[in-house]
Amino acid sequence: MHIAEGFLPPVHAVAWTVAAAPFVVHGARAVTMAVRTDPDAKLLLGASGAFCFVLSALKIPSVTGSCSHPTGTGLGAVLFRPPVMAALGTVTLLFQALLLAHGGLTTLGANVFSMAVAGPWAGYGGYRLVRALTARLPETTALGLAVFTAATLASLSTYTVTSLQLALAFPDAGSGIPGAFAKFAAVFSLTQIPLAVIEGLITVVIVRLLSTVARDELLRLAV
Amino acid sequence: MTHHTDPAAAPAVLAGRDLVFGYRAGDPVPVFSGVTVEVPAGSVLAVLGPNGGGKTTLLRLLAGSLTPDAGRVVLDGTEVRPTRRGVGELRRRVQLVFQDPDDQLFSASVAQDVSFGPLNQGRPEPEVRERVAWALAALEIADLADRPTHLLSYGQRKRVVLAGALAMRPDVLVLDEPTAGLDPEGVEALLATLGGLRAAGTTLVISTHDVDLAHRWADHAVLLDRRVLAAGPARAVLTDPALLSAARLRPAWGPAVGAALRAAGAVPATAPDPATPGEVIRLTR
Amino acid sequence: MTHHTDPAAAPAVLAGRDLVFGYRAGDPVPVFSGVTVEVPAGSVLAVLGPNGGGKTTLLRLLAGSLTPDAGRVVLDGTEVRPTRRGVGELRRRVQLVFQDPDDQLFSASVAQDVSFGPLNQGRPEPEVRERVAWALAALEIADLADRPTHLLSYGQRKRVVLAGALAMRPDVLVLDEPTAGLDPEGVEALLATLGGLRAAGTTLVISTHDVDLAHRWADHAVLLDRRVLAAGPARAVLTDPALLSAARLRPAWGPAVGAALRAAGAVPATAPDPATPGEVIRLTR
Amino acid sequence: MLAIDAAAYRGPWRRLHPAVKGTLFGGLLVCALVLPAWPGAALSALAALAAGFGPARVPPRAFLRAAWAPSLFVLTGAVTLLVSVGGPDGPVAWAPDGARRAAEVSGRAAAALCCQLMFAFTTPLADLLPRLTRLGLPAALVEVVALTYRMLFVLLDTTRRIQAAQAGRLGYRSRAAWIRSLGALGAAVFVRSYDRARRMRRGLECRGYDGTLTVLVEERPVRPAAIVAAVAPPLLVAVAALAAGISPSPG
Repeated sequence: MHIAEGFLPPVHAVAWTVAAAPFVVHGARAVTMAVRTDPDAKLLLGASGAFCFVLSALKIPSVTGSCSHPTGTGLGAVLFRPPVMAALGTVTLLFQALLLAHGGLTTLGANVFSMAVAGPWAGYGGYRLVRALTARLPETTALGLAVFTAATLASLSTYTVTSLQLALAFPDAGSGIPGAFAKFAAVFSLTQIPLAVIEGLITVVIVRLLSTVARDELLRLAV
Repeated sequence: MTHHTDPAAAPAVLAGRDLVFGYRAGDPVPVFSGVTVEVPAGSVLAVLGPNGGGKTTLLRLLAGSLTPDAGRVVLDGTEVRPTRRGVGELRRRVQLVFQDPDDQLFSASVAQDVSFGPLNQGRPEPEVRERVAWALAALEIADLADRPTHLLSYGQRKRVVLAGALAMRPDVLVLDEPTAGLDPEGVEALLATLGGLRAAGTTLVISTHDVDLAHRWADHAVLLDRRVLAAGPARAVLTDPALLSAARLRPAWGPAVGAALRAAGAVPATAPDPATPGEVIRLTR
Repeated sequence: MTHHTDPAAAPAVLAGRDLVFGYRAGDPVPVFSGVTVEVPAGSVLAVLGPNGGGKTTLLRLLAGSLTPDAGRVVLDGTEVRPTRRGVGELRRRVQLVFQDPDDQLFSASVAQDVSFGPLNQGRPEPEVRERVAWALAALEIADLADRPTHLLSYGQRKRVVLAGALAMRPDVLVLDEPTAGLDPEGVEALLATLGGLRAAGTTLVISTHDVDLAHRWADHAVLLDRRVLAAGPARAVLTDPALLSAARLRPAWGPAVGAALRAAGAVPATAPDPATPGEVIRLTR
Repeated sequence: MLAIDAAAYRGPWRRLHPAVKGTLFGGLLVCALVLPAWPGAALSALAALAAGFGPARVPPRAFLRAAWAPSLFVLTGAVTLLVSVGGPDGPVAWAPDGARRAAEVSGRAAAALCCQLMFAFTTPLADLLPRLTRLGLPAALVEVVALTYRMLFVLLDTTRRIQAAQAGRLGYRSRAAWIRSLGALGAAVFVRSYDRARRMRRGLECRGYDGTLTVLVEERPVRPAAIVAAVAPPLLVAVAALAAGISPSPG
């Protein structure tokens, strides 16, 4: 869920940029380190960035009939880890703003915080947790559950953080920030909650297939 | 436009009438317009033309993979409606095979990939299984069924993709540059297989810029360079050097050599054109 | 192995001796072994063979893009050491152009992409700028200099990659299936451009399975099917039907037709083989 | 392939230095955000549209198509400002001043969107990316971003072809088939992206790749006159909006 250009008051736009900055700088440093140790990494990271962009440009079936896109952040976090995902996600969001008009330039910081920081971390946390809890289950089931959790949780937390960002910017006249949060969450839940579930299912299919056709790559990425 | 009339042609199982297509705004490829083609049932139609002339676009329009901006696609005499249902029926009966097999193989194993279409058609499992086995047998790749798709050779992948299309039991098989990237042996093997399908009654549409292949193999030919330059029986369309040069194609060896040899008296005046250099070599022995 | 001796051949600028290469474990392509080829300076060498026969592997070994498991690559009479320095020198002087242009285009701008090689050679900026301009002009794509790569056609991208290789001023240009995917007009245009480079003294190595192309265009030919089946002057190697069939290739039209026409008295006994069907058509007019 | 990108390369403003376009549309964007919404945002939008559809000749249809999705977000977001929940007037009530707030927020956002889109429609990313190093970003990072840009078109092309092939075999007919198809597509694109990276390394090695992707960027000097011309419209908008704010509003 991309906050459009100009929707946030300037003070909020700046504040979210400041909030996202340390994560992005950390991610950028992780990327630079990876590139320095292995020249191949540059091309693989470029390809991964392109993969993230293409993933987020897919159309997925939604209840409202409007066109919806997966966030891809849960899968990205599992494949590339949240720090790298903070950098790749920022690049994806920048390209989405300039190539597709999804999200804005002044709202880039806010969108990075929800989609390239909060989403991946929540998704990755969920993935690790489920992996730990299902260590005794057969690998396919355990991996499927963990990946579903990661993708759904990443998508849902993105949606929650965005609603919160909007609530902070536009508190309700009567009930303040909690009321505004409830309003925004309710309005966008119609599209976002089913989307999160569908994204979870798609991501399971992706990882299942990858575990047969791209086992080497997954091992390299330590999934 | 040159139209050679063809009294012997069967009724068209598939046709495009006055098709217009312009890529979405901003795309560099310009419009393709007023294109009319007829695909007679049970025959082979070759679509020839230069790159960028619209061969792939025409094939995709005929197979319901693109929607024309104007004009109609007609299936068995009935206009295809641009609805979910109409396009779905067109796609089921007209199967398109793209040039690059890697764009069409997305499952883990060969059998899984071939079952993709029939499963989407909602066929019951035993029937799907039976269709997969039949399609693999028709392409002579039954032994590859359990192989992972990414470990196959280029020629094998081309065959798996064809099997995937065939498993939908289409009436018309549309093939974009089916021989591209194959070596001579691969081309001959593929043509033998396609010959089997043709004999079994499948209508074929192929695009190519190999005039020799089209001349040897197609019943009808269309020359396309953003519009139809000529259409009619392959023999007539593909032996006219002026037409071919207008379509920026090279004349075929077969008819040129046949004519020269007949004129020189090297073969009887009624001898057919040679299809391969091998036939010419046998003459001089 | 058939070796037609070729007394007129220039000394080899590049050679592979007893090359052995097996793809890494797990890959389905088997070993390629004992391959020896000589690339005479200033000539065109065609490498022909079926898919999977090792054409691309040989080209990559010769250009330093793969390291042989055994055997030697010899540049100007000196063996290439498998060191950074040795391979670097080989790669600088022998430029490989892959079949798929997207394998070598990494920049969004054409001029920037072409500047990559000369910059890596440590050339000063004004010289790089001059080389880029020269390479683009040689490929007749000076007008594409600041076009984005992703909005170019396939044929244009092929030219940009060639310009990128040429800007490194190599002694040998190695082209993997340079005509694949081009239409007849594109093939002729590319051959004209390559003819210019050849006339200017660049040694060319091309892989193809188009025997007609090789016969018309190459000075020397190697038939490769996991080992060298024949090597020698193109005219000798490519007119021997038994050899071609051993390499699973089809004979060329040109020599077959030339022989038949000469035998029939349609042309004088000293007439050369026709290079295109157009020349045959002109005969019968 | 992507309408905004293609238009940016083809437009007459492509030759202008990105800094000039950035100054013009960035300045107007700031005006839309910080000036009083009426008439500041309206004037900014007007100026951006006039520049974009006028001399920059941005195709209007492509512009509208691109503006559609973000406008939907702005409208949905603004609608929630109309009502108030859990206040003294009951669980759901019309928010006091809600209409004015919704109008202001959506007006500002619409104006800002126009500025952003006009910048995107006139400035190719390929002109922008090499200049990111000027902003102090590490060269290695900028190279990764530039590679992402190049590769995304190759992958997007692949994705569209795979999707067309799946649709041809009825892969998007039902929701279950859709999910299955998208999953297969995602996996295929991942494999292809890694394959692309490997093949590109192989291709670049032949041209002397040793870990850095240095290219020669043609320097285009920024003409001071152009910068002055780009500063003028935002400045005029600001002066006009502030003047309108000072003068007593009619009624």
